[in-house]
Amino acid sequence: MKTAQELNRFEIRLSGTGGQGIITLGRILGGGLALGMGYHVTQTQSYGPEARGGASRSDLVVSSRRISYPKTESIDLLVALSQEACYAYYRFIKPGGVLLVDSGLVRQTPSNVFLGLPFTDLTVRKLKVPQAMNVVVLGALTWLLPFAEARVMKQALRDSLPPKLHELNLKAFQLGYSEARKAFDPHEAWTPKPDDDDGDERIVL
Amino acid sequence: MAQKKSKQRKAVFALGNEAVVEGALLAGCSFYAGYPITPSSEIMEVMAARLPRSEDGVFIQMEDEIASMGAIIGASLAGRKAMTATSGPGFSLMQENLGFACMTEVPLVVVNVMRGGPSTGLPTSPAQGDVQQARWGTHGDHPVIVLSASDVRECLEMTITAFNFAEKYRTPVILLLDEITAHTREKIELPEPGELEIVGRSYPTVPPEWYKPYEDTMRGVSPMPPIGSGYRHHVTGLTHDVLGFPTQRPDEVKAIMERLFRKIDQFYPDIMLVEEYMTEDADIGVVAYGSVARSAELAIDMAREQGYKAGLIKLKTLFPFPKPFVNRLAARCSRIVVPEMNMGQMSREVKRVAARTTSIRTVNRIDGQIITPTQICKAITQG
Amino acid sequence: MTKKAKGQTEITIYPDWCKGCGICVEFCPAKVLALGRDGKARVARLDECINCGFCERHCPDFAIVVRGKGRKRRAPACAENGETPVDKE
Amino acid sequence: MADITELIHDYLRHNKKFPHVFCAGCGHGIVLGALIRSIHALGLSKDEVCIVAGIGCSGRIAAYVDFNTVHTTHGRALTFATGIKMANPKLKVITIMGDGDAMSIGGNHLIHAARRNIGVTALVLNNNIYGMTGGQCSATTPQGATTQTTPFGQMEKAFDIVTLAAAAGANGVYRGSTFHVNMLDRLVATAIERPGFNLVEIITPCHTQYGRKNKYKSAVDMFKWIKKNCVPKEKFDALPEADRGEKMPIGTFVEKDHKGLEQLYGELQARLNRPGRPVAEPEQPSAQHAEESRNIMNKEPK
Repeated sequence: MKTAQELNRFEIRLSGTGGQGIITLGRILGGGLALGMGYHVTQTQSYGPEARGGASRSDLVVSSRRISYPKTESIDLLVALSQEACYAYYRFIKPGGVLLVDSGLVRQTPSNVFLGLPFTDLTVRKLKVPQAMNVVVLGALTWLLPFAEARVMKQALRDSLPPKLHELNLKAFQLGYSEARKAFDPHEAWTPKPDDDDGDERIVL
Repeated sequence: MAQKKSKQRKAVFALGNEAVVEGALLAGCSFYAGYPITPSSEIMEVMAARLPRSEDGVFIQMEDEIASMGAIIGASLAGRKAMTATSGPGFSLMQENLGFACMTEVPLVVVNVMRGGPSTGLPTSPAQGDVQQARWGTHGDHPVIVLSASDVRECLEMTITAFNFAEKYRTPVILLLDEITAHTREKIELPEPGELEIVGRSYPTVPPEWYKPYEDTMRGVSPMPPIGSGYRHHVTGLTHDVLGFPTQRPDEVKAIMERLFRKIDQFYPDIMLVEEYMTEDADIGVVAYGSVARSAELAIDMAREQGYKAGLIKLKTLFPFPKPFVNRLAARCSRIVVPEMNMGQMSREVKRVAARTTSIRTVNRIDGQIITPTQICKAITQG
Repeated sequence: MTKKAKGQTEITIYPDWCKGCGICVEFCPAKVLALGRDGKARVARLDECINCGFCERHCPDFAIVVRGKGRKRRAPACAENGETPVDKE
Repeated sequence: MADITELIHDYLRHNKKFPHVFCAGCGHGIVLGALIRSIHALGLSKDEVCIVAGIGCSGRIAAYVDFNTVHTTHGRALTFATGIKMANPKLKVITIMGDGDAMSIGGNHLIHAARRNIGVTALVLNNNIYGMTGGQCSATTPQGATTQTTPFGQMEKAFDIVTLAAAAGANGVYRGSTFHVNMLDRLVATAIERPGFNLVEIITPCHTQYGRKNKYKSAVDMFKWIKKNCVPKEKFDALPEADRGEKMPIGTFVEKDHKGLEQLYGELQARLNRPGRPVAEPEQPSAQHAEESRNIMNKEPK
């Protein structure tokens, strides 16, 4: 069981393609952290033409204190679910920040230091419902983020989806959570690496 | 999650636009007419889902923004607390009827979620370009109350304030948001009904035959009966006498116009709302509003870390311009920085009251991007 | 149309309200009315009036009142006063 | 037969100056009379009637009559009326508009009021001209007519108000004239009484601005023109095409029995608020849907 920890502007960017459910993912993750974990959270997102077909994104700032500036400045965690999004936002990751990609869709990462799971493939293969991919990511993020609790996130999921979708989405959440548990070590992930190019690849699956 | 226990206040993770709806409903709004336009549309969408579910709430989508304003004025005349929400181009279309509401003293709330302009401009990007339009948009000369909100909690609070001012002063009130504030999600706790001060409409206290719809009172605001309640008076956008009938007599015109100003003027201390951050010992001031005020707050922290004594006045009331607060800040500061997402609409007001006291530096941006804390910090710290 | 009895009416014209448009004079089927020297309508041949109601209905200024002979001005008959509205037809 | 004028006097505002502002022989006064008689015949109380007028000569009618009266902005009367009716469906809301009001600047509001079938009665006083602003051509000025802004004759075609309102879906569409007052009384009363959106086009003369420039020197000339050319619809329909000329039909054109919007809305509300009905989580679904659809669909922001 994780315990709430002191955060000072932890910035997350969720990015990908329109239709992947990025905005919903942001809302559920933010809602869980704000209402369930008691953090201050601001969630902003890209709107309009930018959000169509091309890159879609949702930004979260998580903090133990009141958040003044609601947008992200230097990203602690970038989740890139498309190649374009990975290219577009990689440069905003702060030193020591983490990149998490859909390793099925993001073939080229700008750095060797990243975490990856083939979220889309997993979802299609195991759940047969590609739309649930964002919740698989949510499960993985819940494992990865030291301050997110699975119990709380599942509740957030239930609270923001109609009852008839609960079963499927909780399954998706569990899939992401357990796959991430097999693949990632959160402690290691959040320990700053001295050198990006030490050849220590941590590509998983 | 959302605490469902009766004792605890319900918390939601809401968009600024959704918080506006919560505030409006808490304030007693029971009528919404609108026309969809980005980035204000969520207000309308949530209203469409909420109002029909309440006992007497009315939602109607009109054919354009002109019609939306007409409909809410009509509804307000019929006794409802009414509002509409729009963005730049729609706000322009509302101006004529907004003037009608000023002249006929119809309480209502217009929310304008500002986006990049002119014209279709940047429909999905933030801007603060409608500040002076809110002040001077309609024809003729009249006072206005323009409020603004910088975060989601304020969206809720200022919407309630807007309704309260509208009823108290029998006037339309404009709430200016920007795309960032409207589209930011944050946790807000919903106050319980009864927890807040809600101003209702004042009704006549005399029989219909003795009622004068535009009679001067101590407060300058006359009571307002709903249509259909037995007080059959005439409402017209023409200058009118105390009975509401058109008049061109200079003495009668002067009286009504002066009263329109006086009913706002004499309550400045009640209407001018600001929040101060670290101003007690500040020698560099920042005046900001809307989402930019949040950047400014972080910029103050950054500047303080570097040893600069900076302080912020966040304007929650834009008009009437909170002159006394800015004056006080100007008197103690060697410089006032005014960051805004336009080419200097509010800084005009700051200059008007403080240019002789101190130097004023503007930070402007019209590329559809928020002004970052770093930008503002630079303006604070650099010679 | 049944033949109407003539001369059963009294006609009042309010000169302050009459603007002298001449509609009543032109279209009165019995030629009861005429325009006076002041340009206002006046009753020229009261006995010819058949009480058809044309002038009253067509006076844009509500300046002509036609009453049955000897009838007083009746009390207001608006529904708000609790009276049954008068059936006009 | 008596009581026609005295009845009208009972409904006028006694603290308002008479005679009214209209020109001698203007049909607007006759319309006001017809309106009062219709309301009286329906047994409505003054308090339950709300008159909403636009801008122009016709807009001034509102001030004289002792109902709830609102004199709005140019062309927008129907929007105010929509708000009033939705806010208080018990009111009988009647709009008075001129042809400039209803057909030009407010044309969009007219077709949408008809489409949404809001329970408002619209009286369109058609005098073929902008009277108050000095006699400029309007959307109903006949082709060939001379006005201040068509000194060489109007080239554009005139709107047919009745056909337009019918096409837009009005529940009731009528045309009357200020000469055929008995029929006008009947049409206006019907239009007020029936549910949904009902429109009466009223042919009314403006000799000052229109007639003067188009061979009708006086009010009387104009009324003669109306008398000759407004023929009951049945008669008009029986006329051979060649004999129709300037003539226009008056009477009833459309009568449908659809429920008014305010009625449908009331029923929806009653359904949603029926006791025992589970209260749905209100705020979430719509906002969520909105966000998603914004992302997935190619929704062009305005």
